[in-house]
Amino acid sequence: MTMCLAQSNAWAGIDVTRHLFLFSPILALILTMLAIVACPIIVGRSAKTIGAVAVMGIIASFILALRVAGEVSEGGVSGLSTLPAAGLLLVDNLSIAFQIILLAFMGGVTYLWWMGSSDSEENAPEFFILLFGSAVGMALMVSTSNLLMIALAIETASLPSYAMVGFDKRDRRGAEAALKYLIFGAISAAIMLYGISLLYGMSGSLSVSVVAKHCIEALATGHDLVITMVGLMCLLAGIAFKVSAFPFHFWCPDAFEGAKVEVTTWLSVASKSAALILLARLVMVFCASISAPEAIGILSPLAWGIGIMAVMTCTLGNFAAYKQTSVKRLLAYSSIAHAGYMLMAVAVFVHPNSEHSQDGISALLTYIAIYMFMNLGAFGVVSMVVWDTGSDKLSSFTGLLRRAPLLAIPMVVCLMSLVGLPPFAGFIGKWWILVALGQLNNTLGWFLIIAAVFNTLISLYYYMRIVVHMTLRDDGQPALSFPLGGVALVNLCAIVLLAMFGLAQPMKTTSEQFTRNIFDTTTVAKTAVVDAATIQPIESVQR
Amino acid sequence: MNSHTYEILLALGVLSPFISFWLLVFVGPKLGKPLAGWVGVILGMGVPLAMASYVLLGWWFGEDAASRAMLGEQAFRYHWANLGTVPILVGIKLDSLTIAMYFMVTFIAFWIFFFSVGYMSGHSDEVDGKSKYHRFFAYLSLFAFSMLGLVLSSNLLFLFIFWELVGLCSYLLIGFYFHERVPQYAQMKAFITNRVGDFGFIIGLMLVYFQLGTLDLDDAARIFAEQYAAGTGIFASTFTMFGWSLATIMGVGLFCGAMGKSAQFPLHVWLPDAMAGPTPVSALIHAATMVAAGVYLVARVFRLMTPEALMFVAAIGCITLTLMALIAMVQTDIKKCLAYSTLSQLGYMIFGLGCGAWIAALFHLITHAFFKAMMFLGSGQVIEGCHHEQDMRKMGGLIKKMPVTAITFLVGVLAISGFGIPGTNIGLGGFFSKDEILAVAWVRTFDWNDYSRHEAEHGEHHAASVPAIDSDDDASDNLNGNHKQMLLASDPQHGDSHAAPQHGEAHTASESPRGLKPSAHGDNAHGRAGIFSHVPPMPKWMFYLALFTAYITPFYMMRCWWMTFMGKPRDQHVHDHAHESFMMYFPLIILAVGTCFASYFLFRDLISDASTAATIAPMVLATDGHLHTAAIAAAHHWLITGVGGSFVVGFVIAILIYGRGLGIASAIKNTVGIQQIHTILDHKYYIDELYHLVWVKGCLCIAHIARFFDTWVVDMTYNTLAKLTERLAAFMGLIIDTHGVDGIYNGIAETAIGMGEAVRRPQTGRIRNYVLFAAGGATVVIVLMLLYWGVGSPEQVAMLTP
Amino acid sequence: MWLALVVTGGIDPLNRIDIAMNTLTIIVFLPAMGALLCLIAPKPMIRSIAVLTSLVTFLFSLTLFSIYFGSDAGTSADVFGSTYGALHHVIRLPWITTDSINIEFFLGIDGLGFPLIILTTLVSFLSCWASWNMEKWKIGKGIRAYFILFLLLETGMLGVFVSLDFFLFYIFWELMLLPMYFLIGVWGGERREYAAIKFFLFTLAGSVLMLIALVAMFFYSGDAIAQAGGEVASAYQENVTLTHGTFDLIELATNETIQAYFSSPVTRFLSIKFAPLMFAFLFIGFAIKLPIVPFHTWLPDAHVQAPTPISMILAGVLLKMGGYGFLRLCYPIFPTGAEFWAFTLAVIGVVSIIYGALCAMAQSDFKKLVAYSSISHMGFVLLGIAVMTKAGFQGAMFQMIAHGISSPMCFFLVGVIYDRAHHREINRFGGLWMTMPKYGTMATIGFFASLGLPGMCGFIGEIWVLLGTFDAGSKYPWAYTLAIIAAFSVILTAGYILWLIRRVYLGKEKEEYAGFSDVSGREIMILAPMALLALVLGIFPMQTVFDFTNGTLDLVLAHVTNAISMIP
Amino acid sequence: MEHIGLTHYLIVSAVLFCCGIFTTATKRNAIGILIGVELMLNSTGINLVAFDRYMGPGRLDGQIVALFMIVLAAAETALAVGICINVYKNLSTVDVDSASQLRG
Repeated sequence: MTMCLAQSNAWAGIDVTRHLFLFSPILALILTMLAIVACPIIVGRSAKTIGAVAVMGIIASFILALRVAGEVSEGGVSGLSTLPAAGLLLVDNLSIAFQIILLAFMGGVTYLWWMGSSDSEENAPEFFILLFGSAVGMALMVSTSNLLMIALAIETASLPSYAMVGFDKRDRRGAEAALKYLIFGAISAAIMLYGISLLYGMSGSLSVSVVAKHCIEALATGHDLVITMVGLMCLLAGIAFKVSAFPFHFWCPDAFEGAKVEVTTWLSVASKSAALILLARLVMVFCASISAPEAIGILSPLAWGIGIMAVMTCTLGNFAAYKQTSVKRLLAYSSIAHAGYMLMAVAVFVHPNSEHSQDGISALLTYIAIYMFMNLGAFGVVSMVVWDTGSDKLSSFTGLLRRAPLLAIPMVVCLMSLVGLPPFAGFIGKWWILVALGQLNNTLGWFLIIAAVFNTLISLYYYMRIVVHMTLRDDGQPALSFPLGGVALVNLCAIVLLAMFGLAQPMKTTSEQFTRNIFDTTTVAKTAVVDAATIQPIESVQR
Repeated sequence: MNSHTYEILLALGVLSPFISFWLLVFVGPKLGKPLAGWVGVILGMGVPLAMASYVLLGWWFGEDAASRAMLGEQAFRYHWANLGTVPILVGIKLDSLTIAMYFMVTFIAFWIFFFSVGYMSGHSDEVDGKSKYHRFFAYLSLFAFSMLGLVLSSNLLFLFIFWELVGLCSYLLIGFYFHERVPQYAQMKAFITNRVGDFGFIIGLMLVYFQLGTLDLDDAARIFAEQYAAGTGIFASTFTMFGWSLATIMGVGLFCGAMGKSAQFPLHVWLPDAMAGPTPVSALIHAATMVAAGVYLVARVFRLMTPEALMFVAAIGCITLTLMALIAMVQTDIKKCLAYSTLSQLGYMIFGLGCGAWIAALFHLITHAFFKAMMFLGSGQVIEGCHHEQDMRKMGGLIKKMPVTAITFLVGVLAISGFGIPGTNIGLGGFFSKDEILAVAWVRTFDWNDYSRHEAEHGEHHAASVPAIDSDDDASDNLNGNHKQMLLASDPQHGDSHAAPQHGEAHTASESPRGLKPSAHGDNAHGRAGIFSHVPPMPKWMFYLALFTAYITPFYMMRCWWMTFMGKPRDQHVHDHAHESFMMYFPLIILAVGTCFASYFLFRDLISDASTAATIAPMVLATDGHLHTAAIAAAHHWLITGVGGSFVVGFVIAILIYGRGLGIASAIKNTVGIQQIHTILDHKYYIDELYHLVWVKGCLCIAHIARFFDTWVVDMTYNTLAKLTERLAAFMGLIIDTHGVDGIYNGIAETAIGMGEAVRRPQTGRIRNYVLFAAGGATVVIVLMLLYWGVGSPEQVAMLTP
Repeated sequence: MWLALVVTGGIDPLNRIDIAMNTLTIIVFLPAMGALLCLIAPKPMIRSIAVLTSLVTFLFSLTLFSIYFGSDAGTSADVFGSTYGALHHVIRLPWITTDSINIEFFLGIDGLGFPLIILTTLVSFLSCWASWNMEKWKIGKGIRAYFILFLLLETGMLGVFVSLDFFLFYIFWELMLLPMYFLIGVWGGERREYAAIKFFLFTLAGSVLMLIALVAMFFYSGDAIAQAGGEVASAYQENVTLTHGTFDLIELATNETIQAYFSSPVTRFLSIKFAPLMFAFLFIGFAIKLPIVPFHTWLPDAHVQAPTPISMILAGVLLKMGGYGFLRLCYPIFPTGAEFWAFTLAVIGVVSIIYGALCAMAQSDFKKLVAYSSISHMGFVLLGIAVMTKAGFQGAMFQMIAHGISSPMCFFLVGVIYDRAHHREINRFGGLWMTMPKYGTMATIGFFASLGLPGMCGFIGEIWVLLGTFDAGSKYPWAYTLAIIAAFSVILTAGYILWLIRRVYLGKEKEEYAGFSDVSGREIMILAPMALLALVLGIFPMQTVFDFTNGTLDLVLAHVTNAISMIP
Repeated sequence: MEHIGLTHYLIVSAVLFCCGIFTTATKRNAIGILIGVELMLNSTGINLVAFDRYMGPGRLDGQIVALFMIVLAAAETALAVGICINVYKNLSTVDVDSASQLRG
């Protein structure tokens, strides 16, 4: 590796301290992780203490992320550094933006954990180590364009997740969930790595931009088409597993149902959105690697592939959610559906030189930000119901409006927002995706739009089932007792969802700021040509 | 007086019943009995009557023909609304017909109100001790308002609006005793049957609006005439239905409305049932005024009628007058008997209009209004006196107990039977009006060809030819009293037809505010000359039926009177109870006088004055006495005597049969052959049963089918759709996700490793199936992509190489 | 104004507050403010606050008459302008603005919106007042929530009628869904759950189609402008140039460039002709609300299950949104689509008229009967619009207003007796007129108004539509037949209404109802205005409705027919 | 007797990979499945090294990545074994088919 770095004098003339600063949020997370490791030895393993440390770490990292964001948006390190062997990591607006969202969400989850299990939990340090570990993995996922780093980051994010799902050692379901998640994850990781190996072999480089170049060449000329595409598909499979896109979604409901609510919350948003951003970045590199905007059509099969995958995913997720009786599992399926919606935004293939090149990615970012609040709120209510009644069955939500109005009302808001109904933020999220698709103004775009709106209609029914149980029915269950902090959290989410709708404009502006000039397309073009020239087809090599 | 004075007075006359309506609605209960009644009488009808009398005098004696026509032209119009682009002008149709009708309505109504004050005090308290006395007068006032409005309307749309309002009042009043079952159904029947008529009316309205582009009566007529002359517009269309041209359909459609209100043959069923209402209501609405509205409508739209349409009108009228008269022969309920006679008489009027006897028909309308109202009140008096007994078989010999009623009733009977001395002009209403209708019908039937040829020759200036005819009439026979009357009658016509040209010019000169071109007589005359050539003579059966009925009418009327008043009392209890009271028979006397008065003087002249302006159309037959003159000139004596003497025959037969109680009658009834006929007549030809079966049952049946369809098909479809979605969801969620996966991939595994143990436990949630499915899915995706992918197009390659 | 500011984007609100203080903004958001007030008010005061709010809203909405009678008005040209798009009380604030999208907070009224706003505020006030006795209902709890939702609903409804930016329109359109869902679902009858979800699903099904149309129309208008060189002068605003797509409903309708592009047969959406397809999308969205056979089945359920005041709102206002949508969106923006679908729509309209009447005739549930009669009456609206004649448009508009008066009245009449008898079985009633004379009189007025008796509001709309339809015969030969079939409904209507009256109000007084108290003062006060209007509208249609609507309607029609005549 | 070339390595690794997939798909024992995963990872390793050797002489990226793979595999296995033990505690078996409580 060092050699490779030396080769492309990536370090030459680069201020290392500045780079350390740019990566400081991730570093902060890692340090906190170490601190938590150290805590039991120094101050003891009481949940509260650990929690406090974790929260401090998160806050610190959050502040750093904001600082960095300020730098980057001034064009600190801008653009995907697409040099062939440009280091393994990169920082740009997108990655920072995602890190900010991630950290905020992490704070929410920690808070939820604090409310719920901080009293009963005796393995707090382990839990947080895993949490932070996966967080680091996700943060890395979005800040690289290097195949090796992608593989590492995904694994870093996955392995702790497996453990988190099965965290409660006495829980049979948790163990089963963990097992399934693990096996599924391990296999798809292996598939992805195999794909990476093929891509590396074909393109002779680990840099995504070079790989993209090669793929396009292969597409255009038909050289090593099959093997390249197999490699590419395997890579996509690995990412699709994290996104839990059809047909790699099977782990999702089981794992989510088996895991603790906090964990479910965490996975439902963080891991998926990280993978989505990663995928979006790959797509952008592919688009950027095409010299002429007109030639974007050559990637349309890829776009269609992702698009169809998206439609399948959200349709299946919505339909599968119909009959569920466990709200947790229902929301798991709903998260699959939403992954589908977000995939639609990824399916927007636009050449960076053409107008509205950032619509798709900014829509995705906006959606993730909103989705975070929606799911935090919904799962927050679910967890509070679970804590009190010990069951996440639909029946335990019956008459919630009477039993706990302060939970029922924000739940309704979150669910309606998940449906995508004005005047809630969920609609705005969907809206920007629709706009991005409309900008395409091609068959794929309209096809996806129609699919999206009809899925909205389909999804209404099962969200409504919860609402009906909460508001229209009442079987006289006793009133709910819940921590006030938790109520504050979910109501905050509800209010934020309402406000975000009104503040659609600033949100859009911000997300566009964060997705501006993440390409350095000129370098792409230049280097791409070079690579294309140097690559030899296999046949010519082997004698 | 200028026209506005008249209009304001007439309008006031319309408004005051409206005021009294709201007054009675709100403070009625407090006024109580009989004060509420008196409010109704004074405010509801007294004021209008005063206005009417004043206007009548001023109009008839204060103005000459020309200025009357001028006033009519200048009548005020109010811009009510725009129908699309067509402005709808509301106003008062100011001509002699309006004023005659207006006066007739107010006069009769006033006395009926008066009668009701006494009558209703005994008939309004049945319902749970809650008095509906004030409600009755409120309804009557509302009716007065609508009826007068109808008479005044100058616009078809408004005519229709008031038309519906009188329908509403009739609905409310028929159902006045709505706590009983019969009135409930009777009122529904009345309203819905009328609605059926209105359905046709609306179609007529559509055609008028669409083809003539206006709903104002005069404009419509003018445009119609112009279009006829030019062969444009409605006459240009080649559309036909049952061999009718569009213009004919328009006429027939409008006439359908009249069929509903005036209860003509297919839609007559409601009127007899309407007798379930209080007797004054029967007298006012279902004998004198509202049912006559149909005739009035036909008279008003007469100018929009083509010969074919008029032929249809005549046919309907003819059928009605015959069938109903036959039914009337066997009725035993006194009010039903009167009701059927009303139907028959209405048939006469419609028939008259149909064969072009415009004046005669309207004249008959007015005379009939008087005597029929009187007879109904008489019957009310009888019923009241006889303790709510309506069956004539239980009456008899009442003349001793209630002489005034009997006498006045007899006057009515004579009037309706056309009592008079042939050859003189001594007689009662029917004697003139009915006979005149028959005379015109006769001409239309037998002398038509000569007449129309003669018309065609003297196209324009038939006025000039009139004296000639007169003279040779004088020469031919001056014994003919009827003929002299006709001459008298036709005098104003001569005046008109001479005056007409000037007044036409006068108006072409003067700019009318609405820019309506006043109808000049020239083109109409020309149109008329043209049209006579294709106006066919009437089929003979119509005339013969009408004539035949002229003999039946006196029979059943005399039968009715005799059974009621003469002979021996058949029910002692009833007879003992019988009495009459001043409050009630005073109006009878008035109306009896009115009957004699209305027989010849004034009204016919008024109408014939109206006729000149009112009937300018392709079909101007009876507009001028000229035709009557010709009719009489050509008429054979047997017609005069035959029609004139018909009542004698009828009376004689009636007295012969019923002179000695019901014995003979029942004997005849039971003779074979007659019996069956009697049964048929007694069941009114089973038309009610038929309608109930076809329309009521049929409609409800369809309705229930529709409901069934809605619940079990339309709704079910959606529910099934929902179910399907759920099933699909279950499928995707459970089957594909788990079972399906198992199914498919266990199969693959089996074939792969040849061991079927995977199939043995088709459990769900098995990780291996997940893996297989994922892998399989990935493979499928890859393969598909590769198949789809292929090599990029050359130009794309070109773009890629910098 | 807080909500208003949020909606206006919350960007530098302070210097916008004066702009935001526009009559329409106030009218629209007054109920929302009232809802906020209800949120914090002590329980006993809530009712009064809600009723007062709706009353104030109503009174304030009356100030809009100044358009017609104020000094700035005068001739109809001043009021309606010479082309479609003369607006009053306009407020335009940028809401969501990016380089490619400009969504505005754009309110304004013309002859289409004005009467419906007045109707909405009036009916809302009356039905809010009708909810006064809600503790006595079967489900009398949750007063606070009830009135908050009610007022939010009113805001939503008003917003639909005033918003001229399609996006905003859509937002308000959806805004009504949730409150209505809860109002039916929580305070409804036995099968309220089913009814509520059905209402929700149907309406949302319509609005997703509308959403597709929303996006498509925006981008296609953008394409139109791009094809025209990327710079097109606005059709009706001074010195405004469009550089990209627009949501401005007036602009979409009146801008020649956009219109030409929309209506050209080569413009395809997924290889289907653009205008007819979009027209169909929008149409279905609105037809479900109207409702039109076969999309009507949610209505009887919703009406039967909903509490009385909600039925009043539902029948009085929500149904009108469908008709308003036709007149505001479908016809002006896609005239060619209108031409394409004319026959289909007219047939559907006639079918609804007859079918609704027949179904009504067969009902034994009082409320269901009235609900089906609504379907029948709204069929006239569709028919009148579909034939595209002046009389037809005028009639349709009038029918909307008239039905907005008469059918809430009927529903309230049903509610009055339901409160006393606690059942709605028509056949179990009888003799109520004797028991409750005042009520009987009111009922007669109400039902005869909806029967379409001349001299009452129901008549004008129907006869106008019928004549208008017949008038269309010159364009469409099929119009004659349809007009005649539709005219047949006068008989059916009379049939079921009279039969209803006979079964419920006439007949002997039944002892089980003998004890019933006659309508109370409050009920009279609620019924009286509607009864009065039912008469006044029938007697002075021009002064009450036509004068306010016809100008705009004629302009719309002129615009539509003109565009149609362009079709080669 | 043909000279051994890149293709042969690729074929070997592909076969190995397929065996891995096959194992994972058919084995009921969790450990067995993990072994299958190991097979797949190893096939990846073979690929990387072979490519490095034949395609870009002088570059060591592939080999470095291969090392990473091995490390990853180790970590994964460690975690997997831990989870398997946990499962065994709860279910007293590592038969993946018996872990089917979560479904639907």
